[in-house]
Amino acid sequence: MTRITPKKIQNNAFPRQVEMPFAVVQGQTLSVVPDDLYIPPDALEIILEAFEGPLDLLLYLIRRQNLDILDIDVLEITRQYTAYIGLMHGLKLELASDYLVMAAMLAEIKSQMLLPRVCEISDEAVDPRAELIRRLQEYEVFKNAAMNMDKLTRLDRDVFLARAEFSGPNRVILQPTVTLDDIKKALQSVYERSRLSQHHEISKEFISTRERMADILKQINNQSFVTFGSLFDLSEGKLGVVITFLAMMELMKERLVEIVQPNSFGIIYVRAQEL
Amino acid sequence: MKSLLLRQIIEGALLASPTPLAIKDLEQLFSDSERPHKDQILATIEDIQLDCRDRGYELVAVASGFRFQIREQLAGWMHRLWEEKPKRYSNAMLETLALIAYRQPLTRGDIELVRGVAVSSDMVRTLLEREWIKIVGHRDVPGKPALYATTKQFLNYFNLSDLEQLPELTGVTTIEGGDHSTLGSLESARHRAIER
Amino acid sequence: MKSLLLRQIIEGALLASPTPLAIKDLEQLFSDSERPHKDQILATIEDIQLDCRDRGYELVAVASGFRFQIREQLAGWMHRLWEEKPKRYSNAMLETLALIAYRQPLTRGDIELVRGVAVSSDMVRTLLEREWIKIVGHRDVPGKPALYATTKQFLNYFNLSDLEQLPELTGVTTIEGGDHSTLGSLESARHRAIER
Repeated sequence: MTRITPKKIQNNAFPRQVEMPFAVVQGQTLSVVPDDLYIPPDALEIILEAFEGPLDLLLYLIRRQNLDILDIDVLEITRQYTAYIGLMHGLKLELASDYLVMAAMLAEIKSQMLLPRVCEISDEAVDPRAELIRRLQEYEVFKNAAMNMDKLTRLDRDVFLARAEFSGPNRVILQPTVTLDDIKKALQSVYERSRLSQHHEISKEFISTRERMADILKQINNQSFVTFGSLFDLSEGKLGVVITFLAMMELMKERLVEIVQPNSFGIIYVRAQEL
Repeated sequence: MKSLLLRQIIEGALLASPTPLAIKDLEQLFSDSERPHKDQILATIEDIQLDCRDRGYELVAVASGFRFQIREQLAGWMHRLWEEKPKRYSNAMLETLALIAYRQPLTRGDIELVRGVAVSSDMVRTLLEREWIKIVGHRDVPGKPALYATTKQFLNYFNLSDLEQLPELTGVTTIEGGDHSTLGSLESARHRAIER
Repeated sequence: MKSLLLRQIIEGALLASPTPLAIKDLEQLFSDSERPHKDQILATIEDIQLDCRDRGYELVAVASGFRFQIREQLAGWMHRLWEEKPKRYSNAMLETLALIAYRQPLTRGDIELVRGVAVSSDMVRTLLEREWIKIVGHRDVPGKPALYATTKQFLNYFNLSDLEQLPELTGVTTIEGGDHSTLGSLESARHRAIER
């Protein structure tokens, strides 16, 4: 799963209009920031530091304005949140889908709050914000717990083991036995893993999964069904196939595509998810 | 056995052992004929603790037994023994660890549900390798996800003798000014997660 | 500095350090402004030695400095500490050992880079204590991290006369059918690490 990794500013081309940059942050130009957006002086730095996730960003936005979680103005927060997302997008930070999911959730809450209630049959007037508030509160509890955990007395940081040598006679230390084969196998498993992570590294540098996701969506949006196989370009080699596959998994996870196989071992089709 | 010798043996063993020793480990040091009573061992430990009052080290109880450790007030000087700075753990790691510690047993999915972001496999693997967490079972749902819990080593590392000693959760305010506490809703969220 | 604090610091350092400490190592524990005179350190060591008269441990001078050790008379009881069945080494430990054997000399950071997870101090300490690895130098980068290599004891244990005799790796396939072997990529990862 990708998270915001500010250091790796992606070079994939989102066609953008060229505008007068107003700031240059780590070599990237920033051009548009909504004037009325509440941006504290250290905001850009904070944006560039990865938040722990969308809930963390939301909490930050709420706390910076001394708002109570219980009383959040969803319209305002949604506006701020999307503005920040836009800003990050402007910096071409690869946004984790988690952030986009949250943006969608906020938009949904916003629309629910804007729409007039058609009927008030249910006596429990459900505040559309309730679930979000619950999650924010729950997250905050554990964010605090994590901070407290960091303050606990810790071995090798706050206290150290006190040991004395024992070298008297009869010192029989039964050590685990190890064979050369154990060592060989251990090394092979490290190599295996390092090979996998190397693929991962290459994927970040050359073909972006996100970019591939967009390509796939473009391809299937024009037609009702596309065969699974036709989405792969074998000339791209193993790496390309892996990226395409990952992109498809990600699209499925985000419910943007649907994959169907009418018969077992039959042809697999991909289509855009019906909304 | 003379109490002085008894004390020396216990002291020696606790300083020689790379891991904390429980009372039953200390009992194992003695042959059947000389083995002191549990209470005698405990009394000896208390004696040693008293004697260390003014020393640079202390004898403490952690989850898996007793160990000698250097007093926390001396940490500043002790750090000069090593070139490497102690590792800082990322917030992501601490949040994950806190969730496992307070909510155990739970799955990776449960953690993601609260944190709102994916939990990386590397992080879980690091925690497993450090032996701070372990797999205690699998939830009976499709995919049979592993259930994680903290270990004794985790408690030892954080100088705790049991989970009760973890700081209380804070930031708990009541919703809708009522009977519906956040803890309650946390609890129900957890049950929903478990039922899934 | 108060003599009680001075004593606690020296006591603490000698108990925390895995290796004996010479007077000059002890001097390094203090900042320039608080550093005691050599004679004061020596006098403190004598004090500590006197205080240990009746303890299960003693403070002795060995070739490379001072260290605490368990009294020899207690050997009969101490050896029972190690009598229980040895545990198996974890995969993490074996991987660390394998990397040191095949890629020596390298730092803890190099190992972490290849394994993708942190290497605990315990793991390194266990291998050092078993005398399978040793520190052969320090890399000339900030922090001066220790470079580890395997020892003669390691070769003896595995009945090897030299490192050339380590089994060749099978199944290390090349990536993308090319010149780019996993070993090559490890090598470059290592060089990246070295350059950093």
